[in-house]
Amino acid sequence: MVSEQSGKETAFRKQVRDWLKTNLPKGWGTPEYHAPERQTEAAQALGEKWTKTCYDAGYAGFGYPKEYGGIVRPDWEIRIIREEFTLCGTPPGPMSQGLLMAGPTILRWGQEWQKKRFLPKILNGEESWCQGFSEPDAGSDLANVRTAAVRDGDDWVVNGQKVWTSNWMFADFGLLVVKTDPAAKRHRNLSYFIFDCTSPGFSRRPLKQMSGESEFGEMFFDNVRIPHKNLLGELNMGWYVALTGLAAERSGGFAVGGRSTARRGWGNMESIVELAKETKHYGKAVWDDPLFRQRIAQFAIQGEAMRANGALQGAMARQGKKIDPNEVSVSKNFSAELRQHSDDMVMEILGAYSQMVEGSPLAVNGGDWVYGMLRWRGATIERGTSEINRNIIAEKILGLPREARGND
Amino acid sequence: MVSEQSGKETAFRKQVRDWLKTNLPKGWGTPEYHAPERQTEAAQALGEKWTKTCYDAGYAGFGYPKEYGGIVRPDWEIRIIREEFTLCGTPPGPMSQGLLMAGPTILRWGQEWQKKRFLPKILNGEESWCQGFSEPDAGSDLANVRTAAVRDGDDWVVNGQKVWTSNWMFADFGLLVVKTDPAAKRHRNLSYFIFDCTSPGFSRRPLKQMSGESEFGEMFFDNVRIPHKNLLGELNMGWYVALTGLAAERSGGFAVGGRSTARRGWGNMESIVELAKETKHYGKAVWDDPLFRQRIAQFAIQGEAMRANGALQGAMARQGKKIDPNEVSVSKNFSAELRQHSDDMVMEILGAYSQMVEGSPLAVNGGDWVYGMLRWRGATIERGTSEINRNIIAEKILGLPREARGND
Amino acid sequence: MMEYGINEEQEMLKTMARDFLAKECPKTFTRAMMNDQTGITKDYWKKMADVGWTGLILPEQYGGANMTFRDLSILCEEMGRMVMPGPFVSTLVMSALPILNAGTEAQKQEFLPRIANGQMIMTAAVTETDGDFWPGGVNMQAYPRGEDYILTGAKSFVPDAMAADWFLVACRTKTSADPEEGITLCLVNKDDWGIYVNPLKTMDETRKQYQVTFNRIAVPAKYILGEVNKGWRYLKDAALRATALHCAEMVGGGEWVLETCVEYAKTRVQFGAPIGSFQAVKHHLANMYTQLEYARALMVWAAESVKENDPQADLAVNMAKAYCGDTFKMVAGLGIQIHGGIGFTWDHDMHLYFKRSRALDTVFGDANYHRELIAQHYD
Amino acid sequence: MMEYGINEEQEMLKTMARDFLAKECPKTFTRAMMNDQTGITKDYWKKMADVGWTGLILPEQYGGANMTFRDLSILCEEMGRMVMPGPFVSTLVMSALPILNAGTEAQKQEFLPRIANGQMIMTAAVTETDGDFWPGGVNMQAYPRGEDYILTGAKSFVPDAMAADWFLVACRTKTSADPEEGITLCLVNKDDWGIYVNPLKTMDETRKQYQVTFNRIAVPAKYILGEVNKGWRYLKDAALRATALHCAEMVGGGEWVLETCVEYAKTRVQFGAPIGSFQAVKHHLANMYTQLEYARALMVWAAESVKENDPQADLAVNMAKAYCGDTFKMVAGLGIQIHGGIGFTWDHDMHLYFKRSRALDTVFGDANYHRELIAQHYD
Repeated sequence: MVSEQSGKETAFRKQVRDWLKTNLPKGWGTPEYHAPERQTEAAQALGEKWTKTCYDAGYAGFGYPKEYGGIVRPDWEIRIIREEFTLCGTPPGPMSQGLLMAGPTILRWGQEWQKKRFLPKILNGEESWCQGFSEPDAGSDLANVRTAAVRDGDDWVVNGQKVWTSNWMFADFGLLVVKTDPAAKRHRNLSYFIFDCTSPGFSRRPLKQMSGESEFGEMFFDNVRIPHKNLLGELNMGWYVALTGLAAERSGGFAVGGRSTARRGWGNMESIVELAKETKHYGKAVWDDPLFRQRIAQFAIQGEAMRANGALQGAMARQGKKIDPNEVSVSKNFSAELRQHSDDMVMEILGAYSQMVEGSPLAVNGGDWVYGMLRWRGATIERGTSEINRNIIAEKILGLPREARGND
Repeated sequence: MVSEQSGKETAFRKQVRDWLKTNLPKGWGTPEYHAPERQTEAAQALGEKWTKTCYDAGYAGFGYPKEYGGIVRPDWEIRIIREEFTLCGTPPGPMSQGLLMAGPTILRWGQEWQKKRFLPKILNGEESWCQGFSEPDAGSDLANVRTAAVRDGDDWVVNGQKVWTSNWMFADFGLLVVKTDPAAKRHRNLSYFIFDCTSPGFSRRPLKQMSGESEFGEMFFDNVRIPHKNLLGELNMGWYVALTGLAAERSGGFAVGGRSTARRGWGNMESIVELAKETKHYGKAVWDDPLFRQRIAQFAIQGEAMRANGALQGAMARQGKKIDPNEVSVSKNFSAELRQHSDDMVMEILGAYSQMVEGSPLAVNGGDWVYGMLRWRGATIERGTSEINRNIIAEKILGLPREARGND
Repeated sequence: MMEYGINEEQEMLKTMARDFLAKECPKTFTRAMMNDQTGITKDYWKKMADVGWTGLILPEQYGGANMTFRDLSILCEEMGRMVMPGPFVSTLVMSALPILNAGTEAQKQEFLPRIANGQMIMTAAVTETDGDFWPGGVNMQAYPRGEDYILTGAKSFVPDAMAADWFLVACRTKTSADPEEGITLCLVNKDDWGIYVNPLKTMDETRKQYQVTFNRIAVPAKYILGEVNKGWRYLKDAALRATALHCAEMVGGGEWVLETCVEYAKTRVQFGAPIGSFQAVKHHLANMYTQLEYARALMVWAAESVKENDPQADLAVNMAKAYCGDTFKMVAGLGIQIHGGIGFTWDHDMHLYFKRSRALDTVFGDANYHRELIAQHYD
Repeated sequence: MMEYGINEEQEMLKTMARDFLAKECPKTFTRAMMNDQTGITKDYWKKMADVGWTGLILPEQYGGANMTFRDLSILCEEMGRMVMPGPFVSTLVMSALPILNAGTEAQKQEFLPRIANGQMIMTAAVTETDGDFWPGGVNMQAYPRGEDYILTGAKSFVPDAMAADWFLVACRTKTSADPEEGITLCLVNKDDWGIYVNPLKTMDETRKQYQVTFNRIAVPAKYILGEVNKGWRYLKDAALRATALHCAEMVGGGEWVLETCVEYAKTRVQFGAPIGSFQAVKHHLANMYTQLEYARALMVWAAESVKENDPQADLAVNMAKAYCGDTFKMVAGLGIQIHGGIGFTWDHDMHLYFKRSRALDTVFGDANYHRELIAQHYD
């Protein structure tokens, strides 16, 4: 798979590898190192530190112009950096919507001052972001947004509630979709703002999920003032701005692959095989049961299919072919459903142990398998339900006619 | 399962059993007897003869009043007759739409003369029926019917084409849905007639299916005259009449069960197990592979689920509870999808032999497994597609709102 | 004779059960029990006893209501509908039935009336660290000492152990080629010195599990249940019945999910229309309805077969457990999907059913296990 | 270096192939071949040779075009798109490659140029009555007699035997514990006295199969291919490549089905709207698109791995075959479902793809077989 490379490439690869050896958290990648999987402060701190370390070394911040803090390198270097990072399974970044949503959106729609002010600190991990899109009545359909902003001098005064906010607890800034013209039609009545999480009148609280964790939160706006200059894109055209972020978010799927996670866990084929070898049912190892061999093999196939598809799209992009931006709906659905299927399979492997959660002395892998299964029931809902994504694939990629709808 | 029964019941059961022993075709039920599975003249003749034999002996014709040829017996006798017939796997009837569609529709909507004239010969198998509903542009949606009838004195003059006609080759009479009021709205523009297949201007031809057989045919109406008295139900209200027949047809699902087919074949759990035991892949018997054991067991479960559900609904009906007529959509979908899944499984068991069809010296079971797989790809299309049936279940049984549609 | 329908008395039982549970077992109660280490209150148990449920299928001479197993399954369907917490099946089926079938008259007199009148809660401690309910998994030894047996060891995944007053413990008293041979049942008082009950935090918090450690517990001869070394068949028979009841709970739970989803789909508006008008949601619901219908039919067949001691009862229960387990998991999963974000929150009740579906699927063998047993019928 | 994309030359090859096949291999031709016992015409074969396809991956010194395996897979994708009939893979991959890899220079000179220029059609006769392509299935014996070997026995499921001029026959020349050991490859002229070719009527009539009987056929030493007893590895290697090409055919076939369905869904009106506006149809099509996309990625990976002789090539082909097989079957099945009645008729082309999906799934092991091989990678 690895073929003759120029000496230059080989040397650079070694340089990256050496840097990783020196800079990765001590013990990282060994079974002894228990990386924080849930949204704890420790995980956040680790992510922020790692992002900054990489950025300072010139191993992050790609894809942005230099004047906004971007790091510019030849494509072949970036490719090698990414390959090496993937190979050794580096820590995840902080739980910020900064790189995932805010960065792409500000780069595409932002005013010059916004790009200068916000992008560098997104790239180096210094400032953390969240977004406020969903509301109790606006899940899949942004048209139902009720949170409203009224102009008052140089400010907009915002009132309303947002739900399903990722990184609600650590965010310094947020992206916000609000209704700015109650009289206008769908897609012409929303605006898109940047807001400061320290603004008076802004409050947040956890939203407890079925997993027992509160990865998501709710945000409340009680006469929160947002300066007009914080508007992103044109007034009342926020629906179109939001699309950029949603597409970017959808594309930030799960990392699957043979060696991409640091410890035993979902995306790691080896750890599932190991579990199946270690687990016996009715006195027989699960791994010896052709039923599970087939299912685990199918998981391996689908994981490699994701990797291969990424490589294929990457190659096409390098050859200058345009990838349909709606392709993110394809990979989002595929990875979300794969995740749920493999979680279900792992639960069957665990048998009675699938009931043991964190805190039980019998919990396997600290309860992470079970926690993950519960957490990722949301995978087919968040960032666009599977059903919405199928509609997008059918309508936007395949060009099928839209269905007759009540409004629009 | 069989409990204390009255002596009367035991005696009657013996009487039915003895009669079956005497009257079943010679060799029936033994592996040597190769029943005609496809729509041949021999199969038709066997079916007609068997129907008449049963009817003459008082073992058929239930559910119709005596004056229309019905045979009236106490419920417990009918139950025992059906149980004994099922237990020994009797031959199928002729390929007529008579008992399946024409009988229920005429009984429900027919004029007195129609009931007297047609029902007795439907019940004794003497006259064979077909139906003309579908057209090239009217598959799932009867509103697209283009075959039209124009009134001319005491007759209606019919022109047009019907497709997907079962029993097109043997029918003496047919049921016909035609447009009688081009100006009227949906559901108010169709009428329902009985027509004579010997009428001048009527012609038919086979419609070859992917299986290579022509179980279905096309019918052409070239100024065919149908007397007005052959109208079934009210003029222009044929859509509602058609519903009776469609529901009756949908309910005529597949017979599944442990012992309900006479020879090796689909619904017969034993024959699938036998096939799996006889077939080796890479030197190992398929039946020893847990993967296939699981799938065959799942087939057994679903077959028993159908039987148990029939028993449950039967019990509820006996207790005077009303069964939603739309339940036929549930059992139709379930049996059609079960059929296709089990066919797919059998193809995997057959491996290379799944390519061997009738005429190949290597064909297994005379090629019937493979023929059946091809034939029943239509199971999820004919008599209402699975998608249409899911809509019916959701809207009619669960009461969900209809979707926004282009017309209606 | 096998009867698939529901007769008038059973209709009444069903209505009564639904009313009782609506009043006494609302989700507020269930959620309180989730946070309670014992998982049930004496008060609730007393109320169930007062309406005759705790002795429903026990003979009248032991204070029971002498009703049929099918009646019991109708009750369990309603309990499943409300994800009722507590040791109902542990007590009445896994403990009382072995005592009824294997016990001496003295044992029956001591235990059954107290179970029937709600004074005594019991559970069976069978499974060990492999997590599977099977004779090969019973390795905790009981050593004879004079007339007594001495138990030392641990049981895992024991349901309802904190609520129980007595345990029915399966111990190994002989090693033999056939693992069913050599298992002896002991009745043990939870308050005995040397018994430790440790809670195991479970995903489905409505179904408590514990690790129970036995440190040199003496069991006198009068608390040995049935013949020494021959205990497994009573447990096996009880487990068959308990499995059939879990099928009823799963069907009941699935019905709640479906009804709740249908209601939500009719009222939740997105894109200007109720989501139930979209085919994707419709077809999910139609699939849920369809599978539940067949699951119910198999469950009824299983319950009737067990009631009638039909020779095919094992097969019927295998089939029902595999199909009801798959169905409830599928239905509950779609229940969350159809509700979207709200169905994923802790405050919505959907996750209680989702977790229950996962818990019941593993109890007494999952669908794969039961399908393999079905295949063995055809070997 | 492994390259997932398509370069400019490959784009040209693809376009040329599509144009050629549209003109020379319309469905009328394919349907005529279905009714033909040979399954191909000399005329069509000559045309393919004229554009260089029959020797595409053979070295130039044997008259080949010396193109890569990835180029060949691009061609096969187009052939699959048109359900092209005929012995293309049988000749160029299953026969020419073993000759190239194991043959003497004399053998190469005798066979390869004639294959490349389209004068010779070949097929490999390997599988016997168990229907599986594996060394344990090769039991037809070849007995030494002086310098010759004498073949007697039969081969089943031999593809394209009527069209072939020569056979590459796998024979057992030694029994040993490892079934791969003891298989010898013989080159046999179909016209030899004592060879009987009987057609086996197949479901997919575009892919002909035959039973070939060998009655005391003498194979002179010069037609023994490679070392005696060591023949299997050449067949195994050829089969790996043929399997990768079948993946390309499956992806190509799936693409035709999807495009045809999308077109139909846009134009077929029922209930007053194009059926493609209904979510049920939309979601079927979205699922087809999604699975095909990943099938294509695996197929490209497999083809590149084979081209590069990557150590993981076996795994890549196992994965691609399992996934492409499942995908094409699913896609073709939905192709019929979406078309409704018309898709179920003989006259519509959909069933050609449906049947092809079934045929290719069984060739060189079905998805279950390949998944088991994948699992063995992790044993």
